[in-house]
This record gives sequence, structure tokens and C-alpha cells, in this order.
Amino acid sequence: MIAALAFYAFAAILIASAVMVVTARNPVHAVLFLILAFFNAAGLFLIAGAEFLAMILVIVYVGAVAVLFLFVVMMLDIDFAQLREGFQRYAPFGAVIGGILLIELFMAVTVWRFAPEAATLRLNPNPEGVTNAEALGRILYTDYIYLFQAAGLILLVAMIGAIVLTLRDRPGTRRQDIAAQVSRSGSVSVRRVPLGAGLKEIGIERPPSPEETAPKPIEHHHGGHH
Amino acid sequence: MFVGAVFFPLLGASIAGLFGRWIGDRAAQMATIICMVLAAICGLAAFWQVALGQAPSTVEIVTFLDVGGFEVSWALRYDTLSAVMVGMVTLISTLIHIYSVGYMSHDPDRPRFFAYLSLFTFMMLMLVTADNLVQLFFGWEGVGLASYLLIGFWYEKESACAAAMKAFIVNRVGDLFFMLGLALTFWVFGSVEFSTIFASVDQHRGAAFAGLPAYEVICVLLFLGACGKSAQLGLHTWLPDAMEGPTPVSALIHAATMVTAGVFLVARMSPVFEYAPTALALVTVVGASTALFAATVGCVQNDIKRIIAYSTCSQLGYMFFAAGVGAYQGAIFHLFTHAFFKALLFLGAGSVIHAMSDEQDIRKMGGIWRKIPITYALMWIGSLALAGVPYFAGYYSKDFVLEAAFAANTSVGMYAFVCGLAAAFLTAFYSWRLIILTFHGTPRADAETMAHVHESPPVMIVPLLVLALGAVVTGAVFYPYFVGYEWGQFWNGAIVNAPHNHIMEAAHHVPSWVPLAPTVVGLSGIALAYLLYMLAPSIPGRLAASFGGVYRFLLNKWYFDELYDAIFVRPARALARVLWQTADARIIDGVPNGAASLADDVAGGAVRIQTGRVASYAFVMIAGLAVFVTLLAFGAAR
Amino acid sequence: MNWTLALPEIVLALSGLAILGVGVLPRRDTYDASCMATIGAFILTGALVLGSPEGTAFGGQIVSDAFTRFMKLFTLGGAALALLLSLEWNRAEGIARFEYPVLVLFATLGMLVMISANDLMSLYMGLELLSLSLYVLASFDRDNARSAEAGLKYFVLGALSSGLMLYGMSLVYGFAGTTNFDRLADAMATPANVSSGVIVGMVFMIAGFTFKVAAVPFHMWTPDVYEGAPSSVVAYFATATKVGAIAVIVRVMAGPFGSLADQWQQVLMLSSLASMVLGAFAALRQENIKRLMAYSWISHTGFVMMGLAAGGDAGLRGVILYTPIYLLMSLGAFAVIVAMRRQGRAVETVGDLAGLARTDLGMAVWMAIFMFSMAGIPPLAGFFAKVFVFKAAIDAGLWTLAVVGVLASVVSAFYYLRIVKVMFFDEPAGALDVRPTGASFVMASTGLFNALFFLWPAPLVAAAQAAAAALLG
Amino acid sequence: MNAAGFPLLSLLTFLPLAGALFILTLRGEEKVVAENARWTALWTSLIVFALSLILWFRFDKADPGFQFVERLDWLADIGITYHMGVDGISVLFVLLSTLLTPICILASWDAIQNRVREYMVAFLVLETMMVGMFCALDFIVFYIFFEGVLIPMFLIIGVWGGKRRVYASFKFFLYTLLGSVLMLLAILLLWYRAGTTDIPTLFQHAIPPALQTWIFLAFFASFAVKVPMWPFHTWLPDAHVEAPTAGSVILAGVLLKMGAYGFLRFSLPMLPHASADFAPFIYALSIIAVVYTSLVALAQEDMKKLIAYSSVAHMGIVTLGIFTFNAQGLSGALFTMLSHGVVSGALFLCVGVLYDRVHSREIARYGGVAKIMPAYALVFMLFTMASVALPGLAGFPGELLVIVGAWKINPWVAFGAALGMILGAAYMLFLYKRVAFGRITREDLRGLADMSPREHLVFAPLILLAVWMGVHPQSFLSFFEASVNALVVRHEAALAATRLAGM
Amino acid sequence: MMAVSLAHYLTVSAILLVLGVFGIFLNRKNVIVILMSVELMLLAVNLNLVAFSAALNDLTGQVFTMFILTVAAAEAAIGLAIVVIYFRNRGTIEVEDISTLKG
Repeated sequence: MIAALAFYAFAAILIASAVMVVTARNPVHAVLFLILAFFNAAGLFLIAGAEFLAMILVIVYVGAVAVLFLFVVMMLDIDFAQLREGFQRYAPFGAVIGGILLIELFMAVTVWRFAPEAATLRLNPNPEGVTNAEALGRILYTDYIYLFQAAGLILLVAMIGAIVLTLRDRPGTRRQDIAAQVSRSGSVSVRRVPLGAGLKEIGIERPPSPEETAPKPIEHHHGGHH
Repeated sequence: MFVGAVFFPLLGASIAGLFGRWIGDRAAQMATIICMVLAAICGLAAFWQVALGQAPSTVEIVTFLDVGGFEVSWALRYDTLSAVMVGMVTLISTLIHIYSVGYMSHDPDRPRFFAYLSLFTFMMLMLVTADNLVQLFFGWEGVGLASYLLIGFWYEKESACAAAMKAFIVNRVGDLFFMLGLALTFWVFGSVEFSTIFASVDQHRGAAFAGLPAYEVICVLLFLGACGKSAQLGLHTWLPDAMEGPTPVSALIHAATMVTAGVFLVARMSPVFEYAPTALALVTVVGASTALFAATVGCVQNDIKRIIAYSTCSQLGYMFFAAGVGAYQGAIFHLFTHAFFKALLFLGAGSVIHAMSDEQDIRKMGGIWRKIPITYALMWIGSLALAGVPYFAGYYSKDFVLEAAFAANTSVGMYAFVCGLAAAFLTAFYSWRLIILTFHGTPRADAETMAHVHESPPVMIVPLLVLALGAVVTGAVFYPYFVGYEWGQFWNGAIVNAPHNHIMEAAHHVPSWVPLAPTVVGLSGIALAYLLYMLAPSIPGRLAASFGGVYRFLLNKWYFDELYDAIFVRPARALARVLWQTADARIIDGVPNGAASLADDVAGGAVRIQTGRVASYAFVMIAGLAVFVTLLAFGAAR
Repeated sequence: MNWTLALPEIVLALSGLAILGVGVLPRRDTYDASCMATIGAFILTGALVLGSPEGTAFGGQIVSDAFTRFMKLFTLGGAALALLLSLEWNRAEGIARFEYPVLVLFATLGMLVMISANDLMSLYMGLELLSLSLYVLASFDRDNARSAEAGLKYFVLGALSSGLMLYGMSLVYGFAGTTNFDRLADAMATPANVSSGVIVGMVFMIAGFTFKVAAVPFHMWTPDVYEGAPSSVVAYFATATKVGAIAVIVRVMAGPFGSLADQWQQVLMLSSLASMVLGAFAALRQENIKRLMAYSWISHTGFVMMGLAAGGDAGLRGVILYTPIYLLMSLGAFAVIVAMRRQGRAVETVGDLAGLARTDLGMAVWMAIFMFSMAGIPPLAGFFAKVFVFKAAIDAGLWTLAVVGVLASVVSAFYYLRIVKVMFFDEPAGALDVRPTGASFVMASTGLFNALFFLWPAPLVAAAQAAAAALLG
Repeated sequence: MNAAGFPLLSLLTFLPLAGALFILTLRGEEKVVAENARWTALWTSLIVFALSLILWFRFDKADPGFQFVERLDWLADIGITYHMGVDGISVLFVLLSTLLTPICILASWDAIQNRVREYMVAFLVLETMMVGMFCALDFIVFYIFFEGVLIPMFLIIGVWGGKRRVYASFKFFLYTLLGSVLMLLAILLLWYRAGTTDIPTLFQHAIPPALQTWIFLAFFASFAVKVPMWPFHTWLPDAHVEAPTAGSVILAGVLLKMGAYGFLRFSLPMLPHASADFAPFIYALSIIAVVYTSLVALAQEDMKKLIAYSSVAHMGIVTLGIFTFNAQGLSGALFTMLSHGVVSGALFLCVGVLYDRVHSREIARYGGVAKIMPAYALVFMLFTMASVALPGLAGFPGELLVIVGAWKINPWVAFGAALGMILGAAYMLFLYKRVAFGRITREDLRGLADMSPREHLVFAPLILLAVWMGVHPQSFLSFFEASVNALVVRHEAALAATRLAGM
Repeated sequence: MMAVSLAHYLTVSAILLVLGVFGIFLNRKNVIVILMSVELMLLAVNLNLVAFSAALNDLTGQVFTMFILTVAAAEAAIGLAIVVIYFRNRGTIEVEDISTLKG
């Protein structure tokens, strides 16, 4: 009974916050509602007995992903005022299609039935007397090692991707390059300057900067006609 | 000999045509003439042996085609009928070749001319010696080709080209029916070879085609073919125009030989025609009508060659109605004599034209008989023969034809007889109208022309003399063989009269006024011409003025050309244009072009979905998903 | 646990890591080296694939049979050739960074995982490994707004489709309690017992797959991504990844959902129909040749789906045969596109090919071969590809599809012809630059394949037959 | 393995391809390459022609079956083999193709000045396709060659064509492709039903009449476009007009035959009922084609277009003959196909002779040519006459036989076909009159040279053939006699069988 | 074992999915919201899997969920990276503007 009440509460808040994610005027608010949705989903997970996943959801999602969103939203300097225009115009179409889809899904899931032999087909029956985390752990690192490694690769690709796309060493920025400084000895020179002459006469002497000779900015062309 | 008669002309034609430019005009001329002479010798020998010696034979050369029982060979069939034709054709052709040497002496394209002439002769010989309908058709079309080439010989003249085309195309109309007749013959008899056909005439008499007696249909179709070639009423329009060609051509083709091919065909197919009474009646009526029609038109023409051309047309009508009443022998007889005197007339006219510096309008002649007496005399002989004045060749044949028509004792026979008589009168009239206007009276040509009027060279005159001899004697000499009491032996089965046909006998037993009538009307025609043009030259003009309608009707050849122009030529051209520019370019082409532009429009629509907006893409995806789910929801229920 | 079945993937993954490790060495241009190493890794993996035994491993998560071998080989081959194409192109465009081959390698690895997946989870993981790499690759030319836009679109729609697919997977899992293909097939053996939720789930999964093969209505990303993404990346997109995508949809449809063919057939037919028609028409007006190729692929995918919808031995054989042939046509065409460069600038409109036959006959001839082959004109290879799927459609009685298909192929012939026309009939628009060696090699090899396939088609057909047989068990 | 002792047909088919590949390897200065390409192409095609003469001499005319048969397992597992062979119906078309190719190459000797190498390659590839198509005894192999023709022809029209070449080449390609793909579906259906695409095997395979209708329609779509029958003919005038002379020659000479050949080879033997059912429909279309296109030809102002329309009319005669189902009609159709190949090919060459000199195809542009070019005028006249089916020349025997054959079916059909005789004469003579006759009105025409020795060489074999075919058609007809008879017998047997079954 | 029926879970997740879908195609201005909508969809999937896992008493669903979470995180990272470069190129993240590629 309590579980049912909790389910309804979580589900209601989940859906409400999901609606807000979609409709919120301010993306920052949307992210915050997303976080709220995650929390409630975690609650639903708990009710279904998936404690470990509920935890992961809170830690990984709320802690990392949602925060990443928040970070990006804040980082990009966006004019929020314009962002909501045109919503209403397309809403009716969306509502129709979405409604149809929803009705169809309802029709499908409310008459749900399992395959008669589902119990025998299960790959990993939930072992008795073992905590959820341990049960997961047992199979994750044994039966699913292959996919687990693949997941690792996915994360690696995500990392590479994020770096490839966003990391840039701008030619204009100045960084201290210790190696260059140290190895500069050959180019250090002492010049005799006429006494009494000011900067006005001799100008500012600068050593040739490695930055300027180093990889010349690559000529870039757009890949086609606009 | 048999082969030589036919193929020597081809040899001559090839030499002159293909190598004329290298060997020179003279050599080309000589080559053709020598070949023709050889051919004539062979031809006359063949005539002697086959017709007079009663020794028919057939020379097989090679299989032409053999498809599913449709077996045709190249073969030369020599029986009396073809021997008569071969002899006549080779002889007249040779004469005309010789004549042309003089007549064409100023033409730069002589080799070509002689090549054409010899080619024509070859084709004509193939026609008459054919032993099957296909080969006959080969010659048939071949003479059409040669005629086309010769009419259009002076191809720089627009009118010549047009006339040539007209000749070919009108002939083709006839050929169309010929070909259909040929096809039906095959399906009825299972063969197109004459010997096979004739042998099985009795066997297939009951054959019906589309509910009609097959023989009738065959004969009508073949006759329609003959109409084209022989310029019978309806398909005659090309013949007068064909006078655009050089005069020797007119003599050879449009008088003596080619135009008679139709008559020859009817005679050749006599075994079948004999059992097609309706077709024969049609032949009679058309022939008689043509005889009269052409004669009426001939009376008012002013071109010397056109007058003779209409007279040819008219005489062909005689031949046809003779054949139509069953007297094929008479038809061939008239054909035979006609060849001589008509060639004579044409060549004589050529001589006149030659003398008058290529003037052909008789209104611009006159008063020259003293200057060219030989020609004048020869023209008289020709005209007398044509008019059927006794003891000239035409007398015998024309008389017999009219007698046969009378003797047929049928309504169509009587119609033919009446038309024939009327035509005989008109023939005599226009012949002397021609002679008088050309040779007598005051000179109407300009002085310079008159000054140049001179007699033709011997090379032209000699052939004329030979022909004149023919025009005088052939009738009397050959009368017994062709239609006289020796006909049965002479023809030797080459022409068949069915058992029920007694016309040959009956023609000799007509009331005595009948043989006289043509002579009488002929003489009265001459008299009328003399009266109108010699004694009272003003009358014709007044007559023409007072009967303007009739005059114009006749002058314009009964408006046949205009009629055809209005109902065939112009609609065809207009239709062609409409079909091309509307049906083809708009409608038929409109489908693919329209499809292409439709596709282009669809393409435009298709890319409009591709707005570039992620949201709409997503929308399409979801909508598609919804459609799929719905499809399955209902599909699964199905 | 027979882990040797996964040996190709493991080796490839390790090579990827090694190349990555070498690549990050500072201050050295390691682009060429890593590209070459990657190609080498592909070849090595290919050899391993050839020799890999048959069976399932990791508790049935992966499978190796004739079908996977066939598809993997062509995936690897396609990837290697596509990488060869990008070698010089990337350098010319200033995106010659060692991460590129690494990402290609991981994408290919993802595809291998996906192809040999025998479990929804491995399928998903492979797919995501592929997709994530592709997202990055699409926007690899990051300073180019078009590339970024392409990446963004691809990402958003890709994420949507993988979300939908996952949702479908979850429903399917829920029904049978398993994600293993073999067990799923058992669960669905009697279609009457299958709950409608599973059917809906299946449709959602199909949506995800059709997104990958770019069939209507999940094709919308294709033209934009093809046009915006760097040509070298598109060469990879349009070739190797198609093999993987087709392999997956074929495997899933023929495997776990094989008994539900009556249900999904309608969906695929509709999709096939729409793809053929849309692909044929939408490309008519395209000027950008990459975009044109995108629509061309959409049209081709319709043919593939037709074969799949026809199902059965013939249908699968048709689809399986279509894949490598398309791969090799498309690679060739992209080799030409990659070689299209005038005075150092990449050009990519159809008009830029004008008069190519005058300036570079060889390339024009190859391109003509590819175009005619794509149009399905015999005796080129593309004809055979089409014949087999049409044959399957006719065997299955799918007349509507077959007729619409041939009509669509006539319409699409128009734009292939247009390219030929531009190259051969028009006056030159100025010579293109000397084509890169890699592109020449790819053109020549794929061109020869397309032109001469008809001489000896039996081996490939037999291999496809064997692969189809393996799928059907 | 066959009458020649070696794979003759494959050699004939692929030798040109080898020549083409060799030409592709030519390198060097453009002029030299062009010259070498010409000679290589000429020699290749001449050798092929010489080899093909073996067919003429070694072909067993009494045998109605396939001869010179070759068979290779190509895709034998799935019922497709590489199966080549000729019978009476196809053997002469092989010869026609091998004959016309060297003539075309010779005719393009000077006319084609740019991209000679590619041109010659295209022609040789075209020859491969044509010969292969007539030899193929497997439906898929047939289709490959049948469709493969499109590629070189598309390029020939498009690259070396006239002003509207792009439109014409696209129309040609897409039109024919559209028809062919429908046929492909029918082929696949046959394949599915019989499990093989081997043509002789398919002959034995009975197809239910209801299905025949559909297959027939699909075949019809392809062949009718290719023939072309009215109203699918509009691609032809465009293609002819825009194609270079040699392209038109091949198009008229061989490509148009492919459709009619298809009807003969496939529709009739495989679909006897549908053929019989559709025959009246075909008659109607054929007659319309004859009359309609003849009339349209009459209105043309472009020489090539006129001849192109005349081709449509002649092909109307051919389709008519084919669907008479009797020996005369079929033989006549076959013969007309051959003679039309020679004659209209030659007519296009005639146009080409003038076009090479004046660069105009407009009829009004000419006049009085006979005066300046007498030899040309003679040749032109000869082929004009052959085209109007003058007896003694190539056009006649075929037309005669078709009319004879058609008469048996229906006199009105025969009458319609024969109407073409009149109209044909009208438009051809009208053309000839306007081009060759009349006064020379344009001064620039006066300087025209008569035919060159090369042109004489081009025309010589065609003239010879035109006369030979007209004078002694039996030497050609004897080739198809046995096959045609077998075809007729089988057709009647098939119809009779179902009639019996129906009772 | 469950106080709440499977259907409830499925219903909630269906609603969540549709909301996510809604978010994607109704949002025409802000790419980041689209990314968040994707996260909602994935959440719906996870909810489904967990519910099934519980209903079937089978761990596979939970394992699957774990992988999905992992991938979703990676996806978010890459998605945001792409958004960032897009923003750098265009100075905006409006979805409506993403339309230089079309037709």
C-alpha cells in the first residue's frame, strides 16, 4: 500500500517534471527539472527493487550528466527570450501524432502478457538471498565481460570525441612552453646598443618567437558551395 | 535466244548506266543500241518460233523464294501471248532507241537516257515473259520505276519531277490492288505460277472469299491494278502529265508498251477472268467509259503530246472493253496494232516538236506541212490508222473490238459498243484537229521558229518509216492469226476462252452494219474536223464560248486532278501535318515529356519535405513510426 | 566460453588502443602512420574473420557464422578503402588528425560487434559504439559550420532513433524475459501467442534499424549529413556503415522476428515503397553530388528492404548480395567525389564534373561505370544486385513492390544519366586537380569489379547463398 | 562442341570487346591515337565479320534447332547458364550486326574528328552487345546484352550527336529502359516458375494462359518500345536525328530489330495464347504505324527524321508479319527486318554523305544534287527504291510475304499494310525529289564533290546486298525456313493442345 | 512481490517516452532541450527494463539498464560537445537555424 502510494507520488512528480523539462522557458530550469525527474525515477527503480540502479542513476546522472548539461547551458551564452517562440504553432500536429502514439502504446501495454515460456527463457534469474548490487556484479564481470569492455570503449570514444571536437589550441593564445624556453640558448644573443639611445631609436627587440614559425595555420576551405 | 531477248537490254542498261561516264556518250549509245538490236533479233526469232511455230516453252532461271508453299521462281514463260509482246516490245524499243539518237542528240545526259530506256525495255520484257504473278509484278513495278525515271529525266524541271512522282504514286495505287490480288490468288490456288493456276481453275471455282466468289475478287483486284498501269478512268491522271518526259519516252512507254501492261495482265489471267463475269462486266464498263472520256478530253487539248496521250488512254479503253467482253485476242490485237501507229504518232509528234524548236502547243503551230513533208505524211498514216480508216492497221483491230462488244449481246457489251462508236468519232475528230492545226493554216509561231523548221535527220525518220509500215500492214497481215479463223491455233492456249464463251465466233457474225459503223463515224469525224478547223476556223472558238461550261469541263479533264487534289492529296498533307505536329509532337510525345516534367514537379515536392529543420525531421520520423504502428495494429488484426 | 569467436573484435580493439597510444605522442604528425596502421589492422582483422570458427560465444551474446563472416569482411574492406580515400582528402582539408582513423576504427569495431550480435544488448552496444563514433566523425571538420550542423542533426536524430529502438528492445525483452536472439525466436515461435506489445516493440526496433539504413521515413538525416559532413567521412558513411546496418536489420528480422514475418513484412514493404519512390524523385533536382548520392542510397535502400520484405532464401540472398555490390559501387563513386578538387578547393556539385571526359577520361569512365551500375544497367554489377532482389520480390508475389521498384529505378536512372551526361556531353568547366593516388586505386579496383563482375558472378552469389542459409539456420 | 569446332559465337561476341580494350590502352599524341583507333576498330570489326562468315557457310539450314551451341556454368546453381547458340531466326542478324559495324566504322572515318578513341570503343562495345544479344540462349544473358546496348548507344548519341542530343539520348535511354525493366520482371517470373532462364528449356515450359497475358504485356512493353511500335515510337525520330550517321545506321540497322527479334524469340514460342489473343491488337497498332508514320513522314522537313519515321512504318510491317503466325508472314517479317537493316542503314549513310559536306539535314537546304553528284544520286535512288519495296530490290520480298501472310488473317490488315506502299512511295520520292531533283538554288551546293572512294567502299557491300536480297531472296529465306516452320508448327500445336483441353 | 502492477510502470514509461518525443519535435529553438528530451526517452526505456526485470525476476533487464546508462552518459557528452562546436560556428543553438542543409 505504501509502495503503491509512493509509486503514484513518484510517477506523478516524474511526469510533471518531465513535462516541465519539455516546456520550461528557461533551459536552466529545464535541467533542474530533469534532475528532479531523475530523482523520482530513481524512486521508481527502488520500488521495483533495483537499488543499485537507483543509486547509479542518482550518482551518475544527477551527479555527472545533468550537471554537464547545466554547465553547458550556462557556458553557452544564450538569449533565452527567443527560445520559446513557435512552440504553440506546432503543438497541434505534435499533439495529434503524440496522442496517437500514446494511445497505441497504452493499448499495447495494458494488455501485456508474457511469453508462456518466458520463465524458462530467462538468462539471469534473480538469485535468492543476494543483494541486488552483488547479483549484478556477479554477472556483469563474468557473463557480460564482453559487453562491459565494449561499454568501456564507448566511453573512450566519447572521450576522444569530446576532446577532438572541443579542444583547441588557438594560435593566438600564449602559453608557457618550458621546453622551448630551456632550449632557447642558441638563439640568445647579446647586442651592443648605442649608449644613450632610447627605444625610440632602436625599437623594441624581440627574439624570434617559435609560435610564429611553428605550424602555420592550416588553410581551410569550406567543403563545398554554399 | 529466250534469255537473250530479255537480258540484252539489261546488259545495255548496265553498261550505259554504270559506265556511261567513263566510256563516253557515243559508246554508251552504241552499247545500248547494239544490245537492243540483239534483243530484237532474239525477240523476233522467239515470236517466229513460239507464236508462229507454236512451240511454247518456259525457261527456269532460279528460285526467287519459297516460303511455306509460296513458291516463286525467276522464269521466262514463252507462249504466244508473251512472244507477241516480246517481239513487239523489242522491235519498237529498238526503233525508239535509234530514233532517240537523233532526238536526244543535244542532251548532255544521253547515257543516262539510254540506260533508262534499256532498263525499261528489260523490265517490260520481264513483265511479259513472267511465268508467275510475282515476276510479273517485278516487271510491273520495274516499268513503273523506269517510267518514273524517264518522265523525270529532265529533273531540273519542276513539272517533270512532279509528273514523275505522280506517275509512280498513281501507279502504286494500282499496284496495291495488284499485290492484294496476288495474295488472294495464292491463298485460293496455293500458287502464283500461271501454269499451276490455270491448271486448277476448275478445281477452285467454288472458292469463296468473305462470302464473295474468290475469282471475282481476284479479278477485280487485278483489274484495279491494271487500271493504274493502263491509265483507266480514275487512275488515268498520271498519263497526260507523263508527257513531261522526252518524246521517245512517251512513244515507248506511254503508247506502245507499258500502259498496255494492264491489258496484257487481263489477257494473261484470262483463264481466271473467264469465270468472273462480274469482274469482266466491270472491266467492260470501265474500259468503255475510259474510251469515251479520254476521247472527249482529247478533243479540246492543245498540247500535241497530250492529245495523243488522251488518245492512248482512249484506245486502252477499247482494249479493256474488248477483254471485258471476253475477246482477249481482240484486245491484244488492238494492243499490237496500236503499238505501231501510236508509236508512230508520238515519234511523229516528236519530229514536229523537234522541228518547232521544242514547241508543243498546237495553237502555236500551223502551216508547216510543206517544210516537213515526210513527217506530215507519216502523221497522216498514223492518224488514219488511229481513226480506223479501212485497210490501215487500226481498222482491223478496232473493228473487231467493236464487233466483239456488239456480239457479246449483253447490256454492258452494248454500252461498250455505243461508247466505242462515239469514241471512234471523237478520235477521228481530234486526230484531224491535230493534223490541221499543226500542219495547215497560217503559221502561228514566231518567225524565228518558223525559220528553223526543218525535217528531222534520217536517224529519226527511218524508224518512223518502219513504224509507218507497221501501222499500215500489221492489221491486215496478222488479222487471221490474232482474231481470224486461225486464232485457236495461233494462241495455242495462251489465252483461254471458257467453253461458255463464244465471242470469238460471234464477233464474226454480227449484222453487217456493225463492221461498217466505225468506218462511217471515223470518216464523219474527219469531216467534222475538216469543217471546223479548215473551212470555218472561227466556229470552234464560238462553240467554246457558248458552251463555256462544257468546254472548261473538258479542258480541265473533267476536273479529275482537282478532285483528287481535294480529296486525297490535300487532306493527306493536312493530316500529315496534324499528325506530326499535334498527334506526335503534342499528344504522343506529350506523354513522356509530361511524365518527365511531372517527375520534376514531384521531385520539387519531394525535396520540400526536406526542410533542413531537425524538428520536422523528427516529426516525420515519429509520424512514420505512428503510421507503422497503426499499420501493424490493424494489420495484425487482419 | 569460446572467446576466440570474438578474436577479430578483440584484435581490432587492441590495435585501436595501440594506435591511439602511438598517436598521442606529442609533436609528431602521426596521421598518415595511424591511417596506415588502421588499414593494416582492418586487413589483419579481415584475415582473422576469414579464419574464425562458427558458433556462439559469451553465453550466446555473439555469434559467428557464414553470414557474419560475409558481412564483416565487406565491412572491413569498405572501411579500409574508405579510409584510403580520406587519407589525402583530410590532409587537403586540414583535418588530418590521428583521431580520425582511430574513430573510424572504433566505428568499424562497433559494426563488427553489431554484426556478430546475437543478443539485443550486444547489438545495442555495437550500434552505439558505431553511432557515437559517427557522430564525432560527422562533425569532425569542426570549424566548418556545415560539418557541425551535419553532426548535430545526425546526433539528434540518431539519439532519437536509438531511444525508440531501445524502447522497442525493452518491450521485446519484457515479453520473453530474455535478450538472446535464439531464445527470442523460441518465444515468438507461435505468432498467435505474441502479445501486441511485442509487435509494437518490434516496430520501434525496426524504426531504429531503418534509421541506420536510412529508409523512409527515417531517412531525413541522410541528405543533410551527406552534404554537410566531410566527404571522406561520407565515403565511410555511405559504404561500410551501410553493410553493418543492413547486416543488423537482416539478422534481427530473419532471426528472432523470423516467425513474425507476416507482421513486419507490411512495414518493410511500405518503407521500401516509400524509399524507392522518394529516393528516385528527390534526387532529380539535386545539384550537390553528395546530396544526390544520399538520395540515391535512399532509393537503393528501398531495394534492399524489398528483398528483406520478400524474405525467405531468395530474399535474403538478394539482400546479402546487394550489400557488397552497393558497397563497391558507392565506394567508387565516392572515390570520384573525393577526387573532385579544383585548384586545391574541394568541389561537389554535379556541374563541377562538366566535361570530365575531356580532362580526365579515366575518371569519367570509372564514374560512368559506377553511375550505370547504380542505375542497374547490365552488364554492370548493380544490375545483378537488382535482379536478385526483384527475383525475390517476385518469388514472394510482391508485385506492387516489384513494379514500383522497376519504375523507380527508371526514374532514378535519369539522375545517374545526368551525371554521365555532364561528364561526357558537356563542355569542360576547367580541369580538376590531379587525382590522389588512393582515390585512383579505389576507383580502379571498384570500377573493375563493377565492370567485370558479370564474367564470374558465381563465387559472390554462392557466398551470399551460404550466408543466407546460415541465417535461416 | 559445335559446328565450328571452337566457341565461335563467344569469339564473335567478345572479340570486339577485346578490340575496345586494346584501343583503350592506346597512348600518345591525339592524332596518332585517333588514327590507330580507327584502324584497330576497322580491323577488329572486319575480322569479326570474316569469322562470322563461317556462320553463313557452316550453318545447317535444314536443322530448325540451335547450332554452334556453347554452354558454360555461369550461375548454374540458380538456373542461369551462359548459353549461346543461333538458329535460323537469329543467325542472319548476327551477320547483319557484324557487317554493319565495319561499315559504320568506315562511314565515321572522317565524320568523327573528336574523341575518336572513345567513339571506336563505344562502337566495338556496341557490337559485342548486339552480337551477344542475338546469340544468347539464356534469358538473363539475353537481357544483359539487350540492355547493355543502351550504354554505348547513349554515349554515341549524346557525345557525338547533334544539337538536341541530350534530349534525344535521354529519351532514348529512359524510354527503352522503362520498357525493358517491365520485361525484366516477366523474365524473373518465368525464372521463378521454371527454375531456369534457359531459353530452350523455357520453350518447353507451359505457362497458363491467364498468366501469359501478363507476361506478354511485360514483354510487349519492352519490345514494342524497342521496335518501336506506334505509339511508342517518338523516341526514334529524335534519336535518329541527333545521332551521328553511323549511330543512326546501327540504330536503324540492328537495334530496331531487337524488339522484333524479341517478339519472335520469346513472345511467340513462350506465350502462344497471349500472342494469339493480342494479335488483333498488334495488327491495329501495326497498321496505324504504317499509315500514321508514313503520313507523318510526308510532312517532315528533316531528312533523317523522315527516314526515321519510315523505319517506324517498316517495322509496322514487321510486327504485322510476326503476328500472322504463318510461314509467309514470319519469313516476310524476318526478311523485312534484314532488308530494312540494310536499306535504311544505307539511307542514313546517304544522308550522312550530304551531311558531311553541307552540315545540314534540312531538306529545303538541298535541291539539284543529282546534277553535281550523279554517282551519289544513283546510290540514293537505288536505296530509295529499295525502301519503297520496288521488286528486285531488298525491300520487296519481305513486304510481299507479309502482305501475303496477312491476307490470310484478314484482308483489311493486308490492305492497311499495302497502303504503306503508296504512302512510302509518296514520302520517299518526295524526299528524293526535293533533295536530288530540281534546279540548284543554292550556290554553295555547286562545289560539292561526288562520293569519295571510301564512300564507294562503304556503299558497295550495301548495294550488293540490296540487289542480291531483291533478286535472290531465297538464299536468305532458306536460312530461316526450318526454324520458322518449326515455330509455326509449335504455335499451332500449343493452341490446339489447349483447345483440346478446353473441350 | 510488487505492490504496483507492471502495467502502471509501463504506462508511466510510455508517457515519459511520448513526452521525450514531444520535446524533440516541439522544441524548435533549443538544442539542449532536445538532448534532455532524449535523456527522458532513455529514462523511459530504463524504467521499462527495470519493471520487466522485476516482473520477470530476471537480472538481464537491470544489466541492460546499466549499459544504457553508460551509453547515455557518453552520448550526452558527445552531444554536448557537438552543441558546443555548433555554437562556436554559429553563435546560436536555435534549432530553427539549423537549416543551411536542406532540399
